[in-house]
Amino acid sequence: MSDVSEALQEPWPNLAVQREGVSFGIWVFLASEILFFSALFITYAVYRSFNPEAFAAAAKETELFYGTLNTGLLLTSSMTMTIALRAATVQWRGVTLVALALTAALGLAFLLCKGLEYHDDLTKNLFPSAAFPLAAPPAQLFWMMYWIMTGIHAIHLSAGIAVDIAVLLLFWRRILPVQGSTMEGVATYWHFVDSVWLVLYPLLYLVGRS
Amino acid sequence: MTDVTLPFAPQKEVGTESFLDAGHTLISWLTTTDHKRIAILYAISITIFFFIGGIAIGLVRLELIEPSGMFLTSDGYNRLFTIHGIIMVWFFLVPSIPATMGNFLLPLMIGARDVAFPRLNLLSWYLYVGGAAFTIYVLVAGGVDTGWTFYPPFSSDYSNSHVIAAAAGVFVVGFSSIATGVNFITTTHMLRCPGMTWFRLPLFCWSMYATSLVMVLATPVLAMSLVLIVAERAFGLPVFDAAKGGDPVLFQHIFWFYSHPAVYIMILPAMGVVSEVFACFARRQVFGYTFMVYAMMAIAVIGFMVWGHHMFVAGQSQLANLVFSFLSFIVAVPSAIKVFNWTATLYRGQIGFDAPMLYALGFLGLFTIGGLTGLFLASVPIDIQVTDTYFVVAHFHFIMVGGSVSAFMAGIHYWWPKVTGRLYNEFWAKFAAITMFLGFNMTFMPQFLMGWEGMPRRYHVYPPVFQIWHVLSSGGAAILAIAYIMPLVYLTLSLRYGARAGNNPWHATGLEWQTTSPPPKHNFERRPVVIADPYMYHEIGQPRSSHDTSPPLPQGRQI
Amino acid sequence: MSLDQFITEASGYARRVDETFWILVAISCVVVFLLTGLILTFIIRYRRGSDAPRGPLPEALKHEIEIGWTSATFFLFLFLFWWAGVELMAASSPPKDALEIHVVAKQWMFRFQHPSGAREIDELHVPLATPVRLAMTSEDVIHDLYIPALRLKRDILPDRYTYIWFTATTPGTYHLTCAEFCGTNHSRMYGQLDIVTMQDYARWTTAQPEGDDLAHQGDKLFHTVGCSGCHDSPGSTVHAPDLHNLYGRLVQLADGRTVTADEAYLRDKILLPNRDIPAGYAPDMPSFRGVLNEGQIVAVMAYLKSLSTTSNEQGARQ
Amino acid sequence: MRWLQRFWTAVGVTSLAFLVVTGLAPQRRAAEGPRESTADERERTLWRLARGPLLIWIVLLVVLGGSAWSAFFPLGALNPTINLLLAALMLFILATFLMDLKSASPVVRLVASAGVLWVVFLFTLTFTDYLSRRQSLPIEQSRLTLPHAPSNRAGFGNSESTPRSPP
Repeated sequence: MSDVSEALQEPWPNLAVQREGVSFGIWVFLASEILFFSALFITYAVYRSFNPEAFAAAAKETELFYGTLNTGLLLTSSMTMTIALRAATVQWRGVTLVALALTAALGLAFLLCKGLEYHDDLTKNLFPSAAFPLAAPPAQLFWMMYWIMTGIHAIHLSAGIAVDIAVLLLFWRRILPVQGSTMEGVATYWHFVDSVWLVLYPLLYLVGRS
Repeated sequence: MTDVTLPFAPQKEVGTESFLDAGHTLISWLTTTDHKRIAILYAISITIFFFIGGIAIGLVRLELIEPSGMFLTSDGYNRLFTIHGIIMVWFFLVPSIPATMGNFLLPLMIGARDVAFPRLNLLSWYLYVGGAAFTIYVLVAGGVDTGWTFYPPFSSDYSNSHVIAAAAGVFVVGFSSIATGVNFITTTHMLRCPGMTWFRLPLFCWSMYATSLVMVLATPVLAMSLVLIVAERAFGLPVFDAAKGGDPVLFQHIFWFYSHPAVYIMILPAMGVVSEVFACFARRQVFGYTFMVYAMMAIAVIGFMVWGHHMFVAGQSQLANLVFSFLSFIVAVPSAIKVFNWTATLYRGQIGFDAPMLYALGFLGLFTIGGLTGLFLASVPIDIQVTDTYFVVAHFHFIMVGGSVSAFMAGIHYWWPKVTGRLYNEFWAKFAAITMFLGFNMTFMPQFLMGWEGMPRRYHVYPPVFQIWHVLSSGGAAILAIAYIMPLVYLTLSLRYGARAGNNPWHATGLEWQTTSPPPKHNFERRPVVIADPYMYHEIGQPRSSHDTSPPLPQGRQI
Repeated sequence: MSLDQFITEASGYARRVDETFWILVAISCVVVFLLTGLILTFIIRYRRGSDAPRGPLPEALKHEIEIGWTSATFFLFLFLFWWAGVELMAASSPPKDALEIHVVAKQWMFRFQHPSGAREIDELHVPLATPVRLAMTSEDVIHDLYIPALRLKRDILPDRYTYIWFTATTPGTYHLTCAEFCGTNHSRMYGQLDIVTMQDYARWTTAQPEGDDLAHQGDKLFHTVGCSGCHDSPGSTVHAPDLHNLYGRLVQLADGRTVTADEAYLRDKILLPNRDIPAGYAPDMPSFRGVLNEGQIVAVMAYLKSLSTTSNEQGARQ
Repeated sequence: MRWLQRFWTAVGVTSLAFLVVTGLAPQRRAAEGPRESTADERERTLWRLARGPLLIWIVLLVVLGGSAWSAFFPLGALNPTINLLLAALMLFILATFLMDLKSASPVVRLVASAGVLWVVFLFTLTFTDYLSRRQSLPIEQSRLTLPHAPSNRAGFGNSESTPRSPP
């Protein structure tokens, strides 16, 4: 099949090994990414363990509505991404393209919500500065973590959306065959970005609600 | 030498095109995905940076001849040693052996056509160049003065040098090392040729695997620590601001979680290289192969749990000091085993003293001293006295320069004929090896002494009682500089005037020697199959004459 | 300046550190000589073309050798760890009656404040044979107080206290210096340690121009910056706690916890007054961060301590 | 921040170039995906493909709802514990069923768990330090974390013999 020969890339002996290799490589990269975020989590954990009350008070100021909505959006996008992957494995081009487009749209919707949320936060002066409204200094630590964590997550998500759209275009213009290990890599990365948010959500939005 | 016929070794066929001939334009080099060409791109880049870093420290050593300085301001001095540290750590040592020899040899040694992700490999070089561009910018714009460790709050709030650009450079080059790591791990897992089982991997491949593990799992943490510094400096976020309840010591935890394993990124490949060289020039199987493998993996894993020994005086708790001290002693065990194994490899060998072997013997001696002084730093009371002094400086230079750079040189000389197809001038190579060893000892031995006596590091002006040691050290540095320039000259000359090397000038067993020199674009003309353990140098049995250099049993052949 | 200012063992601790050091040096030398000897023997005896006998080693032997030297190194290292660890534990906590000197580091100087109120810059007088405890903090970046003759070194952090303590045994003048890179003039941040007899120390203390001891300075500050307006005027409309006898006492907090009003607590209350409010009080005290510098905080705390009858400091003041 | 503008300009230009290049690329005809002919069969295939992800999605949303809901009950230290456990559960479901770790080779699973194991190294050893610190703590917290420790601080304020008045 011509698609298969196109899909086989240089050093790989055959398509099966290539598929396994790409998925393996992506996971090695994700292990690296896990450690990347873990440096943030350790910072958060240390600061929170020393300032539990200040963190609880500060976290009350986050927008739970946007946070939960965004979590839902990302979970939905993970679902559509998986459908795209499943469709790609049976080489159903149409479904793959639609599901990829949906995924990208959900990702963009997340970013839009995030933008609105950032806007609200900034109106409330919640970016640590002289005008910061909360009295306890460690509250600023929480908000420092909030901005860095969500910011870095947003950068990762943007990269995910960019890759998603790029693959969508490549598939659509038939530059890449729909069957192929590319899709698996994209999907795994997307789910990872989603997973990071699933950890951020309780750390940033669910603290101090009771 | 070149006319020895080897069993199974392919003769150079007419029309076999080496990777060097696959394209001669600059574009063909800049867009290549051939791991061998990328290795050469890396080799050229790190050589440039090695000499930039060398010039920086040359000026520092010159300045230190006089206790009150000669020609630099304190700011100038601080910027020079910082740039020396940043360049030597991230732009030379970390990529040195993995990105050059690892890139070139790993696929050859395991019988693959290329690394798993060739385009990612090229990207990693471009990331290196991107990071390098930032660093060059820092150099031109006026430097950075935080020390290579970027400790806040100095780096985040107080320094008025180019911290952000320097951090960006290191951040970007970090991703270059992650890309290399991902590539090597995947390559080793997925692309071993038939017959190449895990325990037939040459030790160099194992060292690359262990190194990649460290690169992949440690480097991202460094990247994040730099992001946090930049967040504090550029956006005024109170990340490590003690007044807001933040903790500057936390940065040190995160930073050393990378930067101690980074030492193993630098030394593990060196261990791999000298294992190959010792086996080849002692004509013996590496003593205790499996122990060597386990030792390397143990170093890579336990190496992650010892970072706190950099923080014994930083305000860490007493319990943490004890735990990290204990783990640091533990991680020294596998290193010691490796030294014993190399020594035992020499026993009953047929030892030849070619240049690579001289460099490797230099490595063995210097690494032993570096490792032993590591024990001093692992024991808390002594560390309290000598940390942040020249003792530490001498210790890590013994490991990184005496160890890694010696091994780097050994590797360059060992595989030079394979990469270029040429032989270099043996006399000058040996002369440089001996000069390097002597110059190195003269530079760094005095630093142990003055460090113990209480000479702090990163000092521009210093108490005159230490002048004698500084003068000795600077003299040694001058010798060392000459010793480093020599290979640059004779190796470059060999490209044009060197004798043809033949495919296997050392009669080595590895798969990389069973192809042509320089290798063809896809490494092997025919599919390689591995038929034996590595290092079967002893299989030939007793030498038949006093000058016998019988070819050993090659590890594999092409079918 | 002579080398003696660095390498003299000026305390019992320094002597013990040196012992450990020299034992390690001895072990290292033995290892280095053994290995060098072996390597030299091997490379000469088994040089290519020599007629020494060769042949494979028995497999079983190989294994035993590996296990042998692995466990030997392991136990040697374990021993070294234990040896050094014991040293560390022995030195970990200072006697309770240690003379307490405050150290404030800033770019690029050390300021020392004695209990008597005497201050000095880049020079530290300490009495012989008396436990001395240095409580250190920084006003800007991380510094590090390094006294080679005492084999002591400790980072000095901003907004944190770190401590070292020692009992000097050899009088003399020694070097002290900053060991953590702290900016442009890092290498010019040094001074001297004068270990003098108790009599000389006392004489030196009285000769200092600052007449007031720390507690007196604190007393003045207490009134000038306005603490007394709330805390020391019974008629005040503000409901503020009485600070007499506070120091060292257990304080009931509004959220139910109980804490000891130690130095850290007092400092906390001065700088971050609205954390951990004592039961029955409103969080309405202003922060004095930026109003009082490190030295002044130390003085105010000394004053607050002097208000406590559980210590006999009051007697000493009169 | 000029370089930031340049950076975004470069990103924009690259994306545009990408769009143009892919948009102008010649449409190649290739065999179309699943070869089921009738609309009915296609529908069934679609259902077979989407059924799994949809189910997982519903489960995940339910867990998410539970997590948010539980946060409003005053359970003290139990709140973060529940939230984090539920997050871990969601991660597990996501990784196993959507990221296909369920069917992945053992070595891929090993790599995934290595990432987590190394995080454990980082946390364990860092907290070994923080939970046993007696000095260099944030000053207002040092007494809270170690109420019973025979800390250095115990001797700190004992001023019994601190001021040594001249004889």
